[in-house]
Amino acid sequence: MTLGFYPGCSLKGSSREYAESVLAVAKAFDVEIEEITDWNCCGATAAHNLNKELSLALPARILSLAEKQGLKEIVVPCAACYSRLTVTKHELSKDPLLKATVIEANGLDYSGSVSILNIIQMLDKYITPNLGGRVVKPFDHKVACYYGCLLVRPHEILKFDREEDPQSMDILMLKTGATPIDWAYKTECCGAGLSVSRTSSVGRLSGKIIEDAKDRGAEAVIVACPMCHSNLDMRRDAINTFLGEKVDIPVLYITQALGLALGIDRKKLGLQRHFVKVTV
Amino acid sequence: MAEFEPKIVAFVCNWCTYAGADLTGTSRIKYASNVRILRFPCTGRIDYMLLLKAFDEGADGIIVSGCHPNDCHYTSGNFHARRRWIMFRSLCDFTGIDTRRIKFSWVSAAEGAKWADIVNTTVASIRELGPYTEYKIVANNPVKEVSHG
Amino acid sequence: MSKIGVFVCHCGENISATVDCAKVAETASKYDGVAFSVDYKYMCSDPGQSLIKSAIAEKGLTGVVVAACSPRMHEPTFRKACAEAGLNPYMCEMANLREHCSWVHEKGEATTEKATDLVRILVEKVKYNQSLNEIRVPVTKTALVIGGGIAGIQASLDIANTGHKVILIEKDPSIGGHMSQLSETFPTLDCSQCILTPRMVEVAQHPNITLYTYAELESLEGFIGNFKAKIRRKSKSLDEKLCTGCGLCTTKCPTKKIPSEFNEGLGNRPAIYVPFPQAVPNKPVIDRIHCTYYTKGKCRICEKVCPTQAIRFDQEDQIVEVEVGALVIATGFNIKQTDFFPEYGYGKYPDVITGLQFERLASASGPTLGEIRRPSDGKIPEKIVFLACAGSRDPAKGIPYCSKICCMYIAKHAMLYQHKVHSGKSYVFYMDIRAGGKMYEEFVRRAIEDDGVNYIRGRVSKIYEKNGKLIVNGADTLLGAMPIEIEADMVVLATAGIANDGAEELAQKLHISYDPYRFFAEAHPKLKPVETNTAGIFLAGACQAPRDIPESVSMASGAAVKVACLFSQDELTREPIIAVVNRQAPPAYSSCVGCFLCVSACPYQAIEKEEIRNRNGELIKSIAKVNPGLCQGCGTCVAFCRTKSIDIQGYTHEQMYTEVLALLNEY
Amino acid sequence: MSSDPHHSIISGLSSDVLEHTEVKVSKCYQCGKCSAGCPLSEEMDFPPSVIMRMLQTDNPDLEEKVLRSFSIWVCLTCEMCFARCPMSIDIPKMMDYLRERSLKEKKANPKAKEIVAFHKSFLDSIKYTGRLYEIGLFIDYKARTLKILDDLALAPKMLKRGKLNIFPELIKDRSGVAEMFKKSSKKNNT
Repeated sequence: MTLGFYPGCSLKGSSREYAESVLAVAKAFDVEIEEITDWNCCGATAAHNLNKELSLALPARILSLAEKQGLKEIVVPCAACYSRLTVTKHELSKDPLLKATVIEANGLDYSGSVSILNIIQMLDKYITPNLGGRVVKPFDHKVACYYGCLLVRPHEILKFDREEDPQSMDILMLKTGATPIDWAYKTECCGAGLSVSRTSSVGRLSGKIIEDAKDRGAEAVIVACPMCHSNLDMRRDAINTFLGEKVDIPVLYITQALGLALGIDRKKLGLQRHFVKVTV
Repeated sequence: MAEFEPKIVAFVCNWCTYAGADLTGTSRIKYASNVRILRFPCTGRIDYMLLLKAFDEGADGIIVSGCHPNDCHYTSGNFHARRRWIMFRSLCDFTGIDTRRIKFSWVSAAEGAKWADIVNTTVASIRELGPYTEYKIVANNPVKEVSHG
Repeated sequence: MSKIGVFVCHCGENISATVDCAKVAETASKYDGVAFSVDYKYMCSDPGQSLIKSAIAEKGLTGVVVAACSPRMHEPTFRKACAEAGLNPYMCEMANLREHCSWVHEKGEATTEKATDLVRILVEKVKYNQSLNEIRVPVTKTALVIGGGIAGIQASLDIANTGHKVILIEKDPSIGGHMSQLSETFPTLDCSQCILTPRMVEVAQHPNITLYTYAELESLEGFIGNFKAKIRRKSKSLDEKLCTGCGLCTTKCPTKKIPSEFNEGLGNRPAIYVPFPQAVPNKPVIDRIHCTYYTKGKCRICEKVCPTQAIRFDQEDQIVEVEVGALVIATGFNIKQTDFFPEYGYGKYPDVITGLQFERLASASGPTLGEIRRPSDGKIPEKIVFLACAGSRDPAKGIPYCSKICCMYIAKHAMLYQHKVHSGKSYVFYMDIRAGGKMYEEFVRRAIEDDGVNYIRGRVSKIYEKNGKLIVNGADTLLGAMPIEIEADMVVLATAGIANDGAEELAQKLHISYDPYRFFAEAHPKLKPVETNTAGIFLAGACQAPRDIPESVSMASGAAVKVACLFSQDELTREPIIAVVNRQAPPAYSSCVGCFLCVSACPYQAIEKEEIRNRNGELIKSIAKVNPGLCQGCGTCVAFCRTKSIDIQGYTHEQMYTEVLALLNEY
Repeated sequence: MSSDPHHSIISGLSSDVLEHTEVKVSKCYQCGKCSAGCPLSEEMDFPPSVIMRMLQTDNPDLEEKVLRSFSIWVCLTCEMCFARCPMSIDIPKMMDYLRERSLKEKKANPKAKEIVAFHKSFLDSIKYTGRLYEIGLFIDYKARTLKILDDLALAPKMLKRGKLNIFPELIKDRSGVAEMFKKSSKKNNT
């Protein structure tokens, strides 16, 4: 079966290494991946902050395109896009009146049949069952798995992992040979959408995350969200300003860490694109 | 011509609705005098054949009322009554008995005003439906026995 | 031929103001079978009652209809009057002319007509009334008390002191319950063990009390005054008669690292153990799940060292059957454990403990001999945080109710901590302080004002561990919800009080109901707080809702009085409004065909199978039989019966059909 | 929820919140757990539990303060409050509604100028291209806020690492997306 792929805007721009690593890992396991044709932006934080209807219409268009393309299942590596798409699907299925206003008004064909996977679910379904013997360069480091907000909350809708101290990434990293640490900031917010408009807040919020990871001896922070990554990686100057010291723990997408363990070329995983040099 | 005064029989339980109707009295709330209350220990005791008997004898409307769910003096009699009512209603629908003429409700011992309200609305709705003359027609022309041969 | 008397009451003007009472009486006098009909100003007055009595005597009445107020008001009055005149009281019926007629309708013909109808209905009904006699059942004057916590102990002692026999069963090896685990008690700070243990000893020595520890209720049959209970006495692997309680076995047992239930997992116990030094009885049991002999087939050291050869490895559970007249349920409560709280670490931080664990730390008999020390490293905490409402008042966690006891014990904990660790700082996060009780509010104020406990109004969002400290993230809602972070050494969660394990199963065995939170349901929230809806079964203590010690004790004494009232009579009498299955002459014996649909419909398990046998003992027929002791007279079975073989006295088929006919034929 | 039997007794902003988000502010018993866990509580003028309290009063002055607050804009919708709320109150959903309402009534807090500008620039970017064009977003945002110097060093670094597209990615059905914007903005003031 072909797995649909919704990259979202970040994976085409500032976080292209995430897309690169996702595709590299998928390729290594012969998972057939097909990008949704002519996809649009999910609307992200901006849309649901300012305009509820638009925040549902944009993801609905994406899901309807996937349906049209005959896809039954799509992977959405960006946690924010994953959240927007899943929430939209949930809201539309729960409220027929809302569905009518959003779907019919915009002339979309939408049945709600596509199932949506986040990156962990995708890896757990297609990659880890076949991992046996494929880990050639164990990722032998202490890692802090950082889940952020949108992968696990709101649990009522996403129904993924547990809300406090989630474990799915830790379990996955364990299989790559890493040692996940027990830490306190797994699901604390990094500052997300305030990255540009309120960089100081991001410096503080992301700073606390990096600080706790450092204090507990993490050699890398593992993420599954481009927003988390850009805040923890690209905003490292602001973070270091907040912390008053230079902390150079690298931040890796889970697919990058997995890729390294599988022996995939660093460049193919886009590690050179990081702001904080990936030394692990 | 004088207005049609329906004959309404109320089958009520002793602990909630009978006491509720007592409270209507002590509160001096007035209601239509077309209703006659028959007292049962519990709605669970009410054999629905009695309802048919009442229609047969010329009743125009019927009220069945007992304790609210979970408030039954005997813990579960009203649940049995409700379950049997659901069955009985579909049986009535099947045989052509007008179920609009049967009002099934819960009235607690504290709901004097609700009792008056139920009587009044039932009287009004039965008055609108007119005398129940069709019952005799239905009863005298039973559905032909279905052969299972 | 019936001779019925009709007595129409004016009730002053309450009825006569809108109903023409004279006309009602006159119309009634013309009904078939009516021998006497009269109206009178006050039927319930002495002259009114005399009127009825003399009419019964003079006219030889066989039935009486009093048309007056609601039967719920005066039915007993008039039935008594009839009985005094020699007429069976159940031959008297009341037509409700006041509440159901004169008070709710305007004066007029229609109202008088309705009154006439109501009288006619009952005149016709009473023709079918039968003389009934009150039901008498004997009473077994022994009580069964389930649960040996403070409530069960109190109830047992109170009942036993009235001179009646008591059987007390307790599932654990010792009585004492949660109270025996407590350090000091609010609001007086007297030592829990000091006030409890004398009571425990009294139970053991009381001549009227039979104590079965390590025992549970297996099944219960019967009804008020006449229960039959089966009790499972779990095997202690010990001959209690031989055991002297010397304790040698417990010191020599090689399996020593079993978390002690009594110490809430903060200390260890061996596999053969006495739960605590003051246990009653002070004799050990073998925990077969952990004992090396039972798990691996080797060891038997206790058997070798026992000076009286009291160890019995092959001892089996024993079922004891007892007959009792009443039960007191005092099975207590439990608390949520720390693993119930994801945001407080799922129970993974050893220094985040429950209130009951803190009791053990503070108790002189506890694992730290009363010193407040961290379970993780034994250090004395410099900063301690107490969290009220941990799980309570939390619908998202499925516990919307207030656990009631926590506000007080938290104040006590903080106070005890301050008394023991003078340099320490204590914080209490609370939502409201619920200190309703004698000297309770004063107690909390003492904690705040005299002992310097820091009360912060707000719930804690998260607790995590860092560098050996527990970081507590809260907010002070009295300071505009200002975020507060405390680096604590220890956190005590006042976890929600919940129904005990197995509460549902027990309720089902007892045929009593329970609420959505599995606490046992009282028969009436205000007026019958210790009764259940099964006659003869009473509740005491925290099995009904979270309760503190004084409340549990009062409730237990209340339940004991209820039992004593019951036992004050040799026989119980009840209204004969119950179901009966008809009996006919052979060969039919009864129209009952034995489908037993009624058995499943009966909410009281009052219907049994009766086997009819011939002289040779061969089975002829199985029919239903109503146990008059259990039947409450709801009549649900009557409506269910397919062959109309079961009927309810006072509301028979005949009577109810007659009422319908009488009403509509002239309506 | 219009079917709610208590609907009629609630008035003002809290009743609008109920209608649009199903959030019943009266459910809040002011435990403060949301404010305790909120990562941005300390940057807010009114922490979440205080916003709830203000809405509970039905006092028009306080409702006005809510709509003009900085809190509603600095809220990140991280959902922590909702996850831990003992009464399961969907505060993030309520915040979304308050933001929309605040904007519609032109009451957005001046301190939130950059935040609102960023959101608007973001939406504008996708309005025309269907996907986010990051350089366009930056330029647009800077034009709106006049924060020309901020993050100046970031773009070249990103370009060097291949993290920025010089040209926007255009989707084919741009008119379809633009139409969505038009339809939804008729009702909203975005």
